[in-house]
Parts: sequence; C-alpha cells; structure tokens
Amino acid sequence: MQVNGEFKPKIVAFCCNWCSYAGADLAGNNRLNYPAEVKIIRIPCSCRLNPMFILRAFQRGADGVILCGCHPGDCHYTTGNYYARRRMTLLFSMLDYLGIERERTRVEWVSAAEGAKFAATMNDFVQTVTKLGENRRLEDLRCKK
Amino acid sequence: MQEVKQKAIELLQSGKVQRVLGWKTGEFFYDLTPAVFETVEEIKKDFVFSPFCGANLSKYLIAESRKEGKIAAFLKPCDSYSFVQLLKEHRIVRENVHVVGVQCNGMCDIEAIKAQGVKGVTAVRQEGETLVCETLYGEKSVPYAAALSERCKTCKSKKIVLFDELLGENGEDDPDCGRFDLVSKLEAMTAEERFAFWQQELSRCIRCNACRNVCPACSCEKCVFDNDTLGTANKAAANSFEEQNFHIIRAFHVAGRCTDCGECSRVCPQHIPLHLLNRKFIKDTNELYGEYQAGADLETRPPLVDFTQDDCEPSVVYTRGGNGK
Amino acid sequence: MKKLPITELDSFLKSLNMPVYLPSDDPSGQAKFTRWAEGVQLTQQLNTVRSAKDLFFPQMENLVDFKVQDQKIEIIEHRNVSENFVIFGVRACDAAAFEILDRVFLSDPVDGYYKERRDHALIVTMACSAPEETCFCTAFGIDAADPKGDVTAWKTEDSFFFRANTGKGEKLIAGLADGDESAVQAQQAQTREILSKLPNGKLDLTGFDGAHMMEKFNDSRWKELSEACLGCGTCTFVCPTCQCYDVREFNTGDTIQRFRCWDSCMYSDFTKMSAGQPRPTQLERFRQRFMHKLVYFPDNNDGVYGCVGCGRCLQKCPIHMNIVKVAKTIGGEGNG
Amino acid sequence: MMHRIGVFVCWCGSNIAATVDVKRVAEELGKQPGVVFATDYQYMCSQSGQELIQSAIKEHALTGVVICSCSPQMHETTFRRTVSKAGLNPYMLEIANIREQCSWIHKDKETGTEKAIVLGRAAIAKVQLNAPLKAGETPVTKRALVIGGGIAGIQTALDIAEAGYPVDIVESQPTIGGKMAQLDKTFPTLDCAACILTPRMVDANQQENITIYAYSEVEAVTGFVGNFHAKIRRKARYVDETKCTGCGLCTEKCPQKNVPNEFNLGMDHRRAVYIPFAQAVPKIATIDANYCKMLQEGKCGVCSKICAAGAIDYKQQDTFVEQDYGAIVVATGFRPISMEKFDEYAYSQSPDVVTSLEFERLMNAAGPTSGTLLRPSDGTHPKTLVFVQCVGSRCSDDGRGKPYCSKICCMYTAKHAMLCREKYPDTDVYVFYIDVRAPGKNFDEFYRRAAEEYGVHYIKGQVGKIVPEDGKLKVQASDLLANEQLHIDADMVILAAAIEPNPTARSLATMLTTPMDTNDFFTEAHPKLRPVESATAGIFLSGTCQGPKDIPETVSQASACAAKVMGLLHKDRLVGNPCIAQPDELMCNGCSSCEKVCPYGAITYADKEFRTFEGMKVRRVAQVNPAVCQGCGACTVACPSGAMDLKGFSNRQIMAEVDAICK
Amino acid sequence: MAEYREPLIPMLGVVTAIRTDTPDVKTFTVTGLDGKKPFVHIPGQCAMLSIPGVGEALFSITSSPTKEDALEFSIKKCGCVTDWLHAMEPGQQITIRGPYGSGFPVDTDFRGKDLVFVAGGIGLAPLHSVINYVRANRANYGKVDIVYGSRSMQDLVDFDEILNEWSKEEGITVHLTIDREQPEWKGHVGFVPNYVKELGFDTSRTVVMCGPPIMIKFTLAGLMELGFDKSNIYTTLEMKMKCALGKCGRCNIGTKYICKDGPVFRLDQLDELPDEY
Repeated sequence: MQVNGEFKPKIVAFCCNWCSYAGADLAGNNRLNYPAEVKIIRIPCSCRLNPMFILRAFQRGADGVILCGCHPGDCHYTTGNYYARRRMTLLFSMLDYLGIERERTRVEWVSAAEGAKFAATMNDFVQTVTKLGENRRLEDLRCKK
Repeated sequence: MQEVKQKAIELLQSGKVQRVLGWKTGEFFYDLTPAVFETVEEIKKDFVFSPFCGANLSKYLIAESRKEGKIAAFLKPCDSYSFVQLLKEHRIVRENVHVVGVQCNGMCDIEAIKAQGVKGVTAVRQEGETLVCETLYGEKSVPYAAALSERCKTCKSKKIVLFDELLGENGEDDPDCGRFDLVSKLEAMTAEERFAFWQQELSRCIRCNACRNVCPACSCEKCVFDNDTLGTANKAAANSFEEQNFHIIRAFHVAGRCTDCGECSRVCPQHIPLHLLNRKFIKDTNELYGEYQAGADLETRPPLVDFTQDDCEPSVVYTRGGNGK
Repeated sequence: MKKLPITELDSFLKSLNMPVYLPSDDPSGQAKFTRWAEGVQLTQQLNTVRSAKDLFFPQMENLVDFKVQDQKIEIIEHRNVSENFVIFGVRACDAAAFEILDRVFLSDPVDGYYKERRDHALIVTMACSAPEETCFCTAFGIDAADPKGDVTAWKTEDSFFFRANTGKGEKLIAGLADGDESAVQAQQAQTREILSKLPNGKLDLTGFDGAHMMEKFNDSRWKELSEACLGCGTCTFVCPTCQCYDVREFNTGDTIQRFRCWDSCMYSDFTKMSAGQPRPTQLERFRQRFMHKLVYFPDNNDGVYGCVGCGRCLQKCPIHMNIVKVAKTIGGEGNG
Repeated sequence: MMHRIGVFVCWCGSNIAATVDVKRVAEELGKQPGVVFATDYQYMCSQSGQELIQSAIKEHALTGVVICSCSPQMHETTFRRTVSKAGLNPYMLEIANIREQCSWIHKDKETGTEKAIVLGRAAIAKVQLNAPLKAGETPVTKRALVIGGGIAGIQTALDIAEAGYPVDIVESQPTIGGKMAQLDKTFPTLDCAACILTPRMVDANQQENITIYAYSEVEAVTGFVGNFHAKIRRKARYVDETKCTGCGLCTEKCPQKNVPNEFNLGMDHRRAVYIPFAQAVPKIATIDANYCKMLQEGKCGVCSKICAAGAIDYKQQDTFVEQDYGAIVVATGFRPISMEKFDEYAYSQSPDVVTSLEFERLMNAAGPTSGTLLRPSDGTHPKTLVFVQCVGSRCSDDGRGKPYCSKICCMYTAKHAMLCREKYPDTDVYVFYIDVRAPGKNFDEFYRRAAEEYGVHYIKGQVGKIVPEDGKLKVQASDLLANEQLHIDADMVILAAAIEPNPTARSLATMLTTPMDTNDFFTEAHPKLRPVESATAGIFLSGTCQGPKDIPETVSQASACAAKVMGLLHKDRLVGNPCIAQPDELMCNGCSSCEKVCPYGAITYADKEFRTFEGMKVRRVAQVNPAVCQGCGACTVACPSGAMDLKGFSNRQIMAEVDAICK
Repeated sequence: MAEYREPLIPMLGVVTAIRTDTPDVKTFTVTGLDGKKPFVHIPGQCAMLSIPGVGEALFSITSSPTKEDALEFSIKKCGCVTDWLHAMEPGQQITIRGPYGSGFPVDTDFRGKDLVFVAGGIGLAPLHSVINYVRANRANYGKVDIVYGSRSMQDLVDFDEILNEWSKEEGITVHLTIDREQPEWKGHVGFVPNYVKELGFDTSRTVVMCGPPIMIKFTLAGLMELGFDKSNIYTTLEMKMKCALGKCGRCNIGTKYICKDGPVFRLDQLDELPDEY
C-alpha cells in the first residue's frame, strides 16, 4: 500500500496463543514500538497455521506473513510447533522455488517472556518487507483497488 | 506381453478373482483405457498390455476394492507404490485385491513420438530398439528411447513393492536416476528466472482438474478446491494467483504422500511439468528430514506428520538453494 | 483468389490495423491463439491445444459487479465494448464449432457478452494440408481442405492464398494481389486424399437422433464406457463446442464480482444440489456429455451434431475415452 | 447468515483513549456489515461497563459481541461471563486487542486509530462466523503429584494432604529435604535449618495421605488437567525398603570409603552404601551402584552379610509406578551455578575459595569439619574472610552468569558474615557488594546488624581478581565509595554463586508441556494474578522452580500452590475447552494423517455407513474425543480435505480475519 | 420490444414485507426499486433471486399474475441463499431476474377443466400462483379441489389464506391433511397420496401436483390406479440452475431444459424423457 508516496507493507502476523501472543502483549506492556503495519491474528498454536491462510493473505494484499510460536520444545501442546516448523520450511521452500521472494515469509519463535524479541522481530520483518516492496508475484489484482 | 493377458484369463477362470483391472484396446495402438474385465471373452477380445499402458491403475482400486468379490489388478512398479500408499491411508480394502506385479521397461508416449515429427500415426510395431510407425503419410521409424514418456526417462524404481504374484523379475530402486536434476537446475536459477519459468508454465493451466483427478494421492472425498462451505472453493484459474494457489496447495496436500508416479504431468493437456512441484517437496524432505519414499512401505511415518527436535528452522530456506534473491 | 508470399505475412497482418490472433507456439512448444505482434510466428502445427472458442467464450469473464452496503445493493456494469479483431488461421473444425456455439449463445435470449465479441470478429480460416489420425471432421461433413469463415486461406510452400467468403472478408484482403488457384487446387486434392483415409473419417452416426433418445440413453454399455472416466474437465475444456458454464462470485473485499467460468458436465458437482443429485455417478455425467453432443443437441438444432471432429479429446483424454469410442460402441452399424 | 453484532470500544481510562480515537473507532466499526450497535466507554471491564454490554445485548437483540479493549489474555474470561449473563453464548464474543497491540505501542493517534479499526474489523469478521459452543465436562482424579521433595514440595504436599487429598511426592534423591537440609542456619532469625525442616519431613512421612517416592523420577506424563497419568521410575536402591530399618550399620561397615559425599558438596567422603544424613526421610540406606564393589565387580557383599534385616538386594531393578492424578505440582528447586567459568576468583585453583553453600556445610555441625570453621586447604583457622556477592548474578555480558538477581545472596551473606564474627571474633570479614538488597521483613535490620553490630566490613565494590599465593588468597578489589584499589590477603573467599533452576526441569517442562522463560524458570500463568499456576491447566508451581526465593517466600508460595490444587481437586467435574477439533465425516477420507499429529491421542477411527447420492457407503472416518482434545489444531492442517476443523478457530474464521486485515 | 437487457445481469428489487408461514417457510414480497412489480409472469414461472456475496437461486413465484403490486415468494429454509433470506429484514435489497420457464397452461389446456390441485409441504408455493389465478378468473374453470398436506398443522403454508379465503369460496373444496395426529387438529390425518385415493376424483379431471418426490411418486401411482390419463396430470420439477436461460447446460432432462421448457411438465411428456431428475 502506498501512503503519501511511501510504501507501507501489509503484514499479517499469526501468533500462537500461549507464547507469541503473550509475547506481543508483553511488548505492549513494555511500550515497545513496532510498526502499525503488523496486524496480529491469534491462533491456538503455530500448528494451526494452514498454508492456505498464508496464500490467502497474499491474495488479499499482504506483503509479508510471519508466524510466531513457542520455542521448539516449549509448545503448550508439546509438539505443535515441531509440525509447524516442518510445514513452514517446506512451504517457504516451495514459494522460493516458484520464485516468490523468500523474505516475505518468516517463522520466529517468541516466548511469552520475549516482548523485546517480538518487537525487534516485527521491526526487522517490516523493514525487510519494505525493502522488497509490494508483493507482485503472489498477488490477486482483483483484491487490489 | 501375452503372458499378462494369459495370467488375467487364468485368474478369472480359476475363480480366484471375479474381476480383472487392466487396460483395454483403443482405436489406435496408443489410446488404451483402464478397464475392468468380468469375463474371459472380454479379456480375449480387448485386454492388452503394451508399452502404452501408462495409466496408473491404483486409484481405481479405492472404489473397486469396496465392491463385492475379489479383483485382480495388474500393477507396474510405479502403480505399486501408489497402491501401498493408498493402503497406508486405509483407502483400499486389501483382502479384495489380488495384486499381480508386472515389470515395465518404460512406457511410451504418443506425444513423444509425434514430437519426433511423425504425423498421423495409425499403428506401430517394435523392431528391437526401434518403433516402426505406420502413418497416413507412410512408414516412419523412431528409436524406442525417444518414444519414452518423460517420466520414464528418470525412472526411480523398477521395484514392485507389494504383490501377490509377480510376472517376470522384480527390479530395484535406482538412486541415480537423476529425477531431481531438473529441480536442481531450477533451484540454481535466480528467483526472477524461477518466477518467470513458473509463470510461463502455470499460466497455461486451464484448471481441467485432470492432474488432481488422476492423482492417487488426491483422492479426497471432497477437494478443498470444490468446497464452497469451507470457503476455499476455486473453480476457474482466474489469474496467476489462483493458478499458483491451486498448484502450491495441491502439491502441499500430497507432500509426503506423493509417490512420484508422474501421472499429473502425463495427463496435463497443457504439458505443465507438474511433477517438478511434487519432486521439489520430495527432494526437500529427503534432504532435510532424511530419505523417504512414499508408498515404499506401510510403516514409515511420512515426513509431514513427523518431526525431530533438532529439525532445521524454516530460515534454512533463506540460505539454501538458488543463488539470488 | 489473392496471393501473399509467406515472407510478407507480418507486413500484411500489420497493415490490418487491428488486433489479430493467430496460432503460435508458446515456449513449451504448444500452439495457442496468441495476439499477433512483430515476431509472433504462425505455428507449423496442425492445431492449437485449446480451441478458438476462447476468443468468444473465455474461460473466465466478469459479468457484473455488486457493491453491498447495509440493505442496499449497487449494480456496477462494466462491460467493455469490443473493437474489431481478426482470428487468423482457424481450422475448418474450429470454424464449424463457432456455428454450434452461435446456436447456443445467439439464440433467444441472446448472450450479449458472446455476441459483442462475435460481431466484432473477422474469421480467417486456414485449410488443412496434413491431418492427423485423430481427425474425423469428415464425419460431420466438414471439408478441411475448404473451410468456411469470412476469408479462407491456404498455405503452400511459399505462399498464402486467400479467398473472401463474405463482404467483410472481401474488404480485409482487398489490398492483396491476385493469385493463381491451381496451387490451391493441387493442395486440396492431396488433402482430400488423406482425409478420405482418416481412420475415423467415416464414423457412422446414424441412430443418433431424438427419435432414438430413449434407446441410446438406456444402452447398457454406458457403464463400461464411463467406468474409467476420471471426471476431469479435460475433454470439455479442449472441446471447441462445449459451452457449459458456471456463474460464481468472488468477493474482492470491496465489491462482489459475479463471473462466468467454464464448467464441465463431467464434474461431480455440476448438477449437485443440497436436496438431490440427478446425475449421481460418473455414468450419468459421462452419458450426459455424449448424449448432449450426439442426441440432445441435434434434436434441438436441426440435426446438427455438437461435435466437429477436431480430435482434441482423442489426444487429450487422460484415459483415452472419447466420442469416437462412444459413437462406435453405442452407435451405428457402419462402424464395423 | 448475518449476526446482529454489538461493538464496544473501551478507553481503558487513558490507556487506550490517549492514542486511539475511540469515538472514531466505534463510529467506523458501527458501519461494518452486521453491526447494529457500537459504542465506547471508559472501562468496559468495570461493573457499569459490563452492565452496558449486557443491556445492549438485550436491547438490540445482539447475537454477537466484539469488544475492543485490552488483550484477551486479560479479560476474555471476564467478558465471556458478562455476555453469558445476558443470555448470549459466551463464545459469541471476540476481543480486538487495541491496547497491547495498538494504543500502547503506537504513539501517533491517527496510526493507532486506523489500526484499531482494522483489528476491530477482523474481530467483527470473525464473530460473524462464530457459533455457540458448549464445553464438555470431564471428571477429576482427586490425587496430586508433587515433583520435588524440598521444602516447597513438602509444604505443598502437607497442605494438600491435610485437606484430605492423597498426594505423592517424587524426589530424585534418596531423601526428601532438598537444599534446605544442607543449610546451617536461616536468616533473619538465625534459627537452625534442620530444627525447623526435619519436623516437616517427619510430618510428611507420617501423614497418611502422603506417599513419598524418594530416589524416584517422573518418567512420563500424559493427559490433561484433572486427568493426568504419570509413570514414575523408582530407581533401584539395592536395599529392600520394606526391610531396611535405617540402623546404619552397613554405612559404617562398607569397605568402600572414598565416595565423595554430595551432601557435603564433595568436601568429605561417604561409603558406597549410605544414608545422606542422620535425619533423612525415608531413613533407608542406598547403595551407590557406581562405587559398590559388589555391583561393579561382583566381589564384597559385606553389607549383605552384616544386615540383620536381610534388606540388601544386589539384584534389585528399577520399578515403575503408574498413577492417575488430577493436579501436578512442580517443585524442582534450584542449584548454585558452576563457578568454573569464573577464573578470576580462583575457585578451581584454591580449595579455600568456596561457594556459600559449601561455606554453609563448613559451618554446620554435621558438616565435614563438624562445625568448626577450618580452611579446606590446610585445616587451619582462617583469620581474614572475603565474601564476594553477585557472582554470576545480574550478569548480562558474557553468557557465563545469569541476567537476574538471585535474590537470596545478600541475606545469606549477611548471615554468614554475622555467624562468622559471632563464633570467631578474631576474624576480619569483608563483604564486597554491588547493592545490598534487603527488602523483606526484618531483612534490612538484619543486614544493618551485621554491618553495624558485628563489625562486618561492607565494601561497595567489585573484586577484580583473586590470586592464591603463599597460602594466602590475594584479593584485588575496588572500593567504589572510597574510590580506591584494595589488596586484601585473605585466608578464605566465599563466593555468593548465582542460583539457577534444577537442570532436570527443562525436560520435565517438555513432558508437562509447560512453558519456561529463557532462564529455564517455569513461567507462571500470570505474573501478578496467577503466580502459582503454570500456563498449562492443572500444572502448578511451587518454590524456586518459578524464580529465586528465600525460605519464607518459598513456603508461602508452596501453601498458595496447595490452595490452588485443593481448589481444583475439590471439583468433581471440570468444564473443558469447547474450542476443539471436529471432523466433518462427510468429507473425511479416514487417511489417519490427523491421528499421527495429535499429541493427546484424541483421534480414533470408526467405520460408518453413509447415505450418498450413489447409495449407502461404508467409510472410515475420524472421531475426536472431546474430553481429550486440547484444541491445538495440528490435525486441521494435516487433513488435506479440510474435513478436520477447529471450533472457535475455524478455517473460515481465520480466513475471514485474514480478509478483513488485508482489506 | 422492450429495451435489450443482458439476460445474466439482474435488476434490483426490494423485499418490502416478510411473512412467517411455518417454522421454516417465509413468504417474501418483492417489488422493483420503483415500488412496482418487477415483471409480469404466468403461474408456474420462476425467478432468480440473489444476494450478492451469498449466491443466486431459482424460486417459483408464489403470487398470482393477478396480484398487481408485487411478486411473492414462499421460500423454505434449506441452504445458503435461503438461510440468508430467512435472516434478513424488510427493506433489504436483492437482485432479481426472470420470469423463467414455461408456466402452467392456465389459459389453454386448463380452460374449462375441473381441476384438482395436489400439494405437499412447500410444494404449495408454485400451485398457490395457479390457484389464485384460477380464483381470479373463476368463470374460465370448472370445479376446483385442493388437496394439501404437510408434516404437521404448523407446517401448512398459507394456512390463514386457505381457511379464510379458499375454503370459503364457492366451487372450491379444500382437503387438508397432516401426517400425524395432533391434539388441536380436527381435520384429516394421513399422507397425501392415500388421501387423494380416498377422495377418488373423477378421472376426467386435470390434476396439478407439486411436492416432495416421494409424494409425487405415490400420488401418481394412486392416480394411475384410479384410471387417470398421464396427459391430464401436471407437475413441476426442480434442478440445479445457474443461468436459467437454457445455456449453462445443467438443467436438461434429455432434450428439455427445465429452465426453458419446464419446470412444468405433463406426465406423458416426462415419460418420453430419460429418468434423470
């Protein structure tokens, strides 16, 4: 999205309820700033993230999608993030294979105690995606007005 | 080849099976159709096993094995992998199927023959390593190797992984078949080149669903792309996004389940090399999580429903494969 | 008859000053109708993978948009008006298919989207010189050596020959030099010779008519014919005469786009309702497709079959089941 | 179908209203499809705020509610109750987090407002697809498992047991008692640790509701709140517990004398068969298989010969106990960090540099020196003692220490210094500190007594280097207040080593699916409001496994933890989480992918007959046990056909949120 | 001829009133945005209604052509579009296009005939239009018998109108039945097919049927037993439709398209068509 001639990416952040969503809350508690372009969707666990949701986000105009979950080994459901890790690794690799910028997708493990890491991650991700510019390779023009 | 037909007759005659799943003659020599035979007469008249029996018969057994009586199925190495994978997913009733393994020397493809400049082919005969084609424009010869279908040029295995009886010798895996060469080649390109390549390929998709409907792994009761209530239905490839979306998600859904039988690419009317998507997943899982061949056995956990605590992180994608952004 | 050296095709097409679509090989080596521009070469292949119907009946087109706000609905019509364009190099079978499509879309109530494009199109057909074994246009009385269209073209070693069939066509080639017909006649003779040898060229369709509807419908052999059918839409989508469509909606987040897209009677959800399914198995769906082409359509359309013998389904069906096999199994005695 | 949605935008005083234009948010969201009422209010969570919501539900016949407020982690439960009281299903509520995710992080009001609107829109889109959900119920096993038998575990177990519920304590060491048993005196009262701890240990042993599994480890835990199942490994002691009388004869006669005594931190030796200390509970001998000649070489058998009870059993194997529990308490405690990386303090070079816990043993009557303070190197009486505070604590730089304050060091150092000066008035005692932190009851007085009455030299400053030289420890330090370099020739140096969680806690956390912080302390469900519960329902935290604590704090937390456990065990049935997986049988392929990724074994398969347009068909379909499913959603993605969906986080709901956010 | 309208592009209508008939049937009154009736139809014809974003579906027009101010649709809740319709409030705009289908031969074959209407459940909807048309042109038709049944008393559509208007009209006899006994029900109990047989109408009469397939099947069997000729029996059919223009290709039964040639068929016509509906 262009705002006053400046590119503002749309970022969807899927956060697991137990660690990363709480981590985002902690970032808020500590007033750690990160760009408003990041919008969080709460999911119970990183393993709830269906690749279809990621593609849907890109279709609907997202420029970057990030998944945050508990650190491997710390999943509230024991093993969810292990599955998420494999799924996302393969999906990202496939997107890359299709020539879609690999930097538009990311997975980051953020615990409930890592408010600062959450903010830093989001700052960095927004910066990365801003540099890439608008998502052109996985876009649906019908959704862009 | 007569041996196969003879076996079919024998099985039916002995009462061991009530039906036989095989291939039926067509108008020409190459347009064979999978068919269920119920009588010896039908077999004698129409049953055929030839280098044009490319169609993978395993998927038919989902429905056929649920019918009354036992069915004999002639499975080539490729088909046998699909068969085992379907068994693993509880889609086939094993007791109702008598599997006859048939060896395969690589299946031919009429389009490969035509790509050699041979037109109007009406009949063919094999003379050693050569196929002699009768055409509307006279006789033409094509080397057998050139007539091979694309997937058979990089055959991963001539092993029939499961059978009740075997015709001929069983074969072996070929780890050096080079089936990932094209994937590697693509990986080595820049992202721009890859994007251009796939745009070019996928833009031809007409969403006829042939790839999906032929795929033994795509045997869902209802496909997500047909599912209006789920909100994921997607009928026509309206634009490049929907082309990408369909093929990415389809490949993802069969990841770890795809046996690499190559039917998707065989049936694509637009010649989109769809197997290169599936092979990418296979190559990735092999490299990242250890060698895994879907359909090779009934026990091993497929990579996507498995994990180890020290799996690589998704960020591995940022650093591996491809040389540029 | 007009004549144009092959080397001058580009300058001729350029001189037409309107969009021209012609079969050209894409990077994968398959022919498809492509908008001509400098460098776009006419294919050497017999025909395109997808038929020419796309140009009048695209796989997907937006019909109308809606904006919904509370209880109010706004209808946004945004249909583009077509400009005149030329379809160059249409084979006889595909040209014949246009007439079949016309019977559907131009009959009352007229489909404006189709008509708009049809009215603005100028069709230059191209006679065949090297039919494939899958061709059986002759079974439908189509002469591949002398196709219809506004202009008929023949391509020889070094030249194109053009003959105008309509006033529109006349204008199109008015600027070209006259040529000698003998080369064309020679080619036609040669082509007809091959056509007469087509393996399915004499497909006997007697008995495929309204009068035999119930007999054909209830034939027990539909089961074996349809048994292996995958229920995909390949035959439908490559067919030049298939025209079933679906009307669906897409929510862009801003507007609701109502679009039309190709559909296939082979699909399991084609007639599925929440309350019932009149064609529950692939047998009924498979039968519908062929009954429609061979019985229902001719019965409603002065005996014109819904098939032009282009042979695409023979080439493309993943399991090699096709209208020829159906006609031979269910149909006339003359099929041997 | 459209819901009638009410939107309630909370100001949270100025917390939200300062950087988000709440009026505009309410106004904009009021225009969204389906929204029939939108308003803003100062505190939605207040009594009157909740009443506002309830009356709007009734007045506008709302079927869905969106509250734009603080994080759902904060008040989702509150508001669910609110709407429920107004007759709405509690799951017809969605919260847009416009405080933590918006007003608190965006300083620009326009930015904050725009984002708040988008977040509200996503919540509206989601609630539009919400369906009323009803939670299932499961019974509660009225038995608790306490992992760790230190003072925290003992106290928790005693409190629960006294309330009438059976409790099992699992302790990895041969005796309960934990770190407190190794302490000499306790601050700020200077009473003897053993004198106050051992009666509690005996109580635990005698309480009929308590079963102590000492020398045991938790092997595996499955299940969920109210319905855990644990497998406990009882390590072989090679001594029959039922026969051993604890007479201790074997521990005197065993010929293997050179086993480092871990109770005295390796500063003296014990036998291969041993009882850790006199007051051990259970008082049963244990054979250390690593040192026992009989077990190692098959030669000896002395203990067996002299044991009158015939309790020695060299063939004993590990055994397993399996038990169901309703609640699990983690009380795994702490240990001092290793001093190996702190070369500058010469811990590895000189035996006269000791940690505070070692010092504790050196002062203790049951310790290696029987309570006389002697230099470990030469057994002489030390004259000059230097205490170094914060060794490894508050250490953020180099990864060898811990970033946090270990909390107890200031006080025990004051205790040590004081005891030292009291017992040996001839000593010079120096304490080097960064700050003295003494905020507890009577703590500051205690520290001041040490400095003022006992003449302990408190020096604000850091010890830079300690060099052993000529039987002395050359201490180089800086006095920050006097701004000068000090050189002290010390006889002993005592390091206040930072404490860290028990290293076995990490694997336990994985087993229990309980989150830990980066330091491996267990994370409490809420830092302020739920300090003794872990984020995993039914798992409670007692003592230092949650963070550094002194004894009084540990005991009070242990009792609080017991109260929470009792509250849980008191219930007969638990209302579950209704946001669980649900398969659409009509779409299910029965392929077993979902079952493979379910961490709880909640998915089974059944052959069912279905009426289809093609006639009756038998298919294998997945079934979810609602009592066992915890709602992670792993199965929903493993399912290729999308037959498996998650209630409350359905595919359509999440996609609707995606659509709304990207719009 | 009227101005050309793209047949697939609907016009806007507004739902001016919604009446709840039974727990799952509501009747919607639809006008154009100008407040007038959107178009003129003949009884038995249908219209495509849609809510953009939800879907489009074909409904038979319940009101009689003689109703001048608006069209009415009685719609049973049974899917996406109908769920939405049932949830909406008056004032809602919808899109409408039509009329589609051939309708009943009210001004030809039915003229001068003694008529029997047989309906079950929501099947009364298309017949409602005919019945009121017949009532409005009473002189053109002979005796009228209406046999109408439903699961329960509460599921009888248009109950008020049946009781207060139809029953009271001369020359019209209404026979109501419900499937199972109900304490407050004084009328006939039993299934429609049996009731029709019991009533034993004269075989010279013209029968118009609409209802669930099972009712049609057994009523037809009963009528055959009574000696009726199939050329005197009419019914309407339902199939999935997308265009309603005879082009999209799904609603054909053999050579006939329900949307163009139907939905009204005479049973002897259906006999000549494949059994695929």
